[in-house]
Amino acid sequence: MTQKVGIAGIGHAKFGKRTDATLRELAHEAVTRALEDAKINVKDIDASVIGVACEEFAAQVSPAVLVHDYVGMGNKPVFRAEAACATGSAAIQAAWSLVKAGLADVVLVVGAETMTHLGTLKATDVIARAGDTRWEYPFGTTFPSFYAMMANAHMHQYGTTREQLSMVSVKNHMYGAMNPYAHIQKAITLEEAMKSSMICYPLNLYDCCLISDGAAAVVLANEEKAKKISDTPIWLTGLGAASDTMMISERETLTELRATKIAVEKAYGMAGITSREVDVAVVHDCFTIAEIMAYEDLGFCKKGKGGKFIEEKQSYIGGKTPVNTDGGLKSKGHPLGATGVSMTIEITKQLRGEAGKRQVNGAEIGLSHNVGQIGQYCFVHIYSR
Amino acid sequence: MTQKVGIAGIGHAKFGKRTDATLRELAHEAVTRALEDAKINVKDIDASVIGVACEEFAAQVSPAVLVHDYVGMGNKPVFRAEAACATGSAAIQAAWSLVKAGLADVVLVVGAETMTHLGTLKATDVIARAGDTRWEYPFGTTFPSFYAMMANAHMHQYGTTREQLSMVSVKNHMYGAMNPYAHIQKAITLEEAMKSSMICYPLNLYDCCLISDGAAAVVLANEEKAKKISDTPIWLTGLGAASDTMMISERETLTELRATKIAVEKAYGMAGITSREVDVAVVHDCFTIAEIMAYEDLGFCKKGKGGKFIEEKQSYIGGKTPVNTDGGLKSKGHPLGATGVSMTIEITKQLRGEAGKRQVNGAEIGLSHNVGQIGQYCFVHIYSR
Amino acid sequence: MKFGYVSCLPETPLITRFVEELNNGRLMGTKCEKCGAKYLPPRAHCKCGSADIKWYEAPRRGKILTYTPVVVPPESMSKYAPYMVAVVKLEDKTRLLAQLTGVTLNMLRVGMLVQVITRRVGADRIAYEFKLV
Amino acid sequence: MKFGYVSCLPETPLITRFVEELNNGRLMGTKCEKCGAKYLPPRAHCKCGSADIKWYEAPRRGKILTYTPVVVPPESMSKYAPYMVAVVKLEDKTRLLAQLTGVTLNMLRVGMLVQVITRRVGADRIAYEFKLV
Ligand SMILES: [Zn+2]
Ligand SMILES: [Zn+2]
Repeated sequence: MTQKVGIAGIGHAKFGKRTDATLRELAHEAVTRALEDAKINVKDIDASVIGVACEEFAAQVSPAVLVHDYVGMGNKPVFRAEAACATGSAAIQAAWSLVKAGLADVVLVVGAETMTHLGTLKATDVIARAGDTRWEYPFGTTFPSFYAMMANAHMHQYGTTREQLSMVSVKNHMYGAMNPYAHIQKAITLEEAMKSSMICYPLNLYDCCLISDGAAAVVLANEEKAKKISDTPIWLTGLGAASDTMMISERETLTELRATKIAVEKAYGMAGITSREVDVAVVHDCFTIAEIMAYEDLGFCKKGKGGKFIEEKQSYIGGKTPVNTDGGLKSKGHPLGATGVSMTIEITKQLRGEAGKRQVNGAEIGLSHNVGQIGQYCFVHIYSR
Repeated sequence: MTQKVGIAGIGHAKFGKRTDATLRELAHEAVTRALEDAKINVKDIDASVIGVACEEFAAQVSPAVLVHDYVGMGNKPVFRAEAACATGSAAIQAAWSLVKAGLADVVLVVGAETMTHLGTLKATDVIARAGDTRWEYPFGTTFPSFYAMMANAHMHQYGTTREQLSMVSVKNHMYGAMNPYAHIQKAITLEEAMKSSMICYPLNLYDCCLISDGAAAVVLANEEKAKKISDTPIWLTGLGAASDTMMISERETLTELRATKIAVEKAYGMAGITSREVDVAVVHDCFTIAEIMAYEDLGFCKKGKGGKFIEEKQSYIGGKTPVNTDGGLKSKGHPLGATGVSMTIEITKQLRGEAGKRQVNGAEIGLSHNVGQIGQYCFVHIYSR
Repeated sequence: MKFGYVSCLPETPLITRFVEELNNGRLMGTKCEKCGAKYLPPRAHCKCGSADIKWYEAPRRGKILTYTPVVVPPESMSKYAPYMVAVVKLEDKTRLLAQLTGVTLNMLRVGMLVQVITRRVGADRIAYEFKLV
Repeated sequence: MKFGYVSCLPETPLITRFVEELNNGRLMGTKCEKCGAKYLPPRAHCKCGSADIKWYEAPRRGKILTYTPVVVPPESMSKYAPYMVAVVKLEDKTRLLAQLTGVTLNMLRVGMLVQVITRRVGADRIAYEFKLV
């Protein structure tokens, strides 16, 4: 029972506007690749954890078995995880627990979401209802508006600039252009980013992640099985999770996500590392301000210095802590359930040394950070070779 | 890590048409009672698992934190479980895993659902969309229709009668009348049951569970903490889970739930018992035919003899295996997320010897059986003193 | 042309093709070229994992495995209720769920022979359904 | 009378009472008699677990903590867009989110003084909102 839990296979579906597939077919694309990567058959899996964030996006109430059944898991146990935008990471933690608790040796984790079919206004409405429907939604709040309010507070308190926000977008689009699974594979200039149309001041179009369809899958296994299946298992050595108030107005500060600070402290403690030892990180950049707050809350820089951190290119490969080398939610896309699983895939690739042009040389320790709602959920995972 | 996991506190909200409370307030009612029962403060809890089945019933996308935050869990980790009608039991298994995996010592499990506010036709529509929305829902299938088709197949194959179906209802209403938390606390006669209005032949009104609002909460803890908190901890010694095809037409047989057979075999194996040793059981009687199939699939009687089993009163207190001593979903109500947690509460009460007029004398081993959708989910738990 | 009496999923190439064939009087399933598994309704992939899928025309005759009349429908189906749904085993042993029309409850027995026909629903919808032979 | 511009939750005694008071010009929060915690908007129970709750009238003045204009609204709010939302810290340190009206973006700064007023929305809806003082 002191066995480690490792990642033995990864598979990523193409993110984008996927009019060719519904949820089950997208999931199949990711699962097929994960099984190929692990060189195992679906019969070798003991159970699945399916991360789908929203029944309305899935056009299916209780959507998990749709995926579990379609990919051929049959009568095996299935669990659904849901944690809004952090659904994928909640699924990873649930699967880790199943393995660690001894209920399964090998677990298939699938994150998937289909969002584009609803259109922007309707999708915005659905996501808005992840805010408190009694006291916030009735005023017309949207998720961009929550993060825009945090951005305004951060700019006011720390002098963070709109240019610094745009710099996050430029970086993530640069890396996204190198990621064949990304929704938008196109580098942008700072000027393009700055001049795009306003969504919620200070956030413009290029400060906001995309509405995408997508899926991602990983195979988690206990130490014995992970070593048997994979030549390069990657170990999940630290897990942290935390929550926060449902209403933004109850937060004592609007310039940090307290859930991130608590979750990462737990994850570092469990893995026995500090922020300095992180070689590569994927963080929750649903909006550019979220990535800047993540730099600070994860300890990559001091509170209030996040704007400076990107301005000095400390989050580029070659900087202090490379962040979102896969393009992030910003350019890769953010199909809610798939995002956390996709994060795990990027870190696994980096630690395996398989990230190609985006490779952080010699990366040994990685971190993923996934936020649900506006910090009502935060999951942080530490990975090592 | 070889520690057992035990139930250290239980709290049940009144099930019914609860126009006085929304989801968060219903959950609070159950949690307050669970903390009082455990004689602990919310501060003593490490994490929560919230079972809410459906965002449309909750009128809230990503509904778990609404509950977690409202009951005062603050920044602690929160996980949502969802498995349709088996959501509550999925939450129990998730919490069990968290404890067993060492991620938490004491976990609060809350199951809650508000359904009555949508009205019968709309609620029927929402639940119908838990069937395959590509290939079944477009024909107008409903959950009563799925179980009615299984009932017709069972009657054809084994000679099960409408009278036997009604006998299940009579038993469950008799026990429900003794349960102060039940939605309908009223005994009925066999004649009343047989003559109620037809919903889906052969199922009439009294063959179908109610649409209810409700919540239930339990405190799960590792062995050390459970013994510290409770004088009468009840141990969860066996867990089983299984799945089945999304579409009813893909099932090889329509007279059993294969997921039940697989899940219970695992649970018996893990607990080291056989069906004969079960002193008291709560089973998923969303429709009377479901309870009859459960008798058979759980091994309480031979396949096809479920009708005889109730006719001979073998599932009454004093019979071979007393079933649904709390009134079952039939008379207690079936607020989806709350149901599985409520099942755990009834077995805990029975094994503690606190079930009052409904007490099975000297009950030492209990079983709960919770089905999601039409057997796409099945969770079986074995409990002992 | 959309599938079924009501629907909430977006169209995809699979369903578009299926509906087109149905509109031309053909009930099409898919068969896995790798393991031979047959699926009706069709799937884009096999449960064995293979994407090597071929369309085939399904038999139109079968036997009733079970049935039930829906009296209380989903809200979206209010205007069609009451109606009968059934699961049928076709001659090649695939099984299909659909509405069963032109019948009353007391006419029906498990094992009765039915055929699968194309059903137009209003101007822009199509489905398959069962009729007693 | 319903709460807010749009709503999807059923009414309960708590919200009915709150709306009634708001309609009479009073902004009411709740206070826990056990631990003293104040909640605005109101709650039926305290986070400390207590149900021993008393209503109190909240102060109507506060300072802007943050704000943003919503240009792309949820579908249900289309007819109201664009609009400004803000979080305000009231004089007793409780914090409230609402729309902020009668302003343009370039007028606004964090720290500006506002007052909370009652806002009728059509014939059957009511909300609170902020106005610059
Ligand atoms: Zn095949
Ligand atoms: Zn208090």
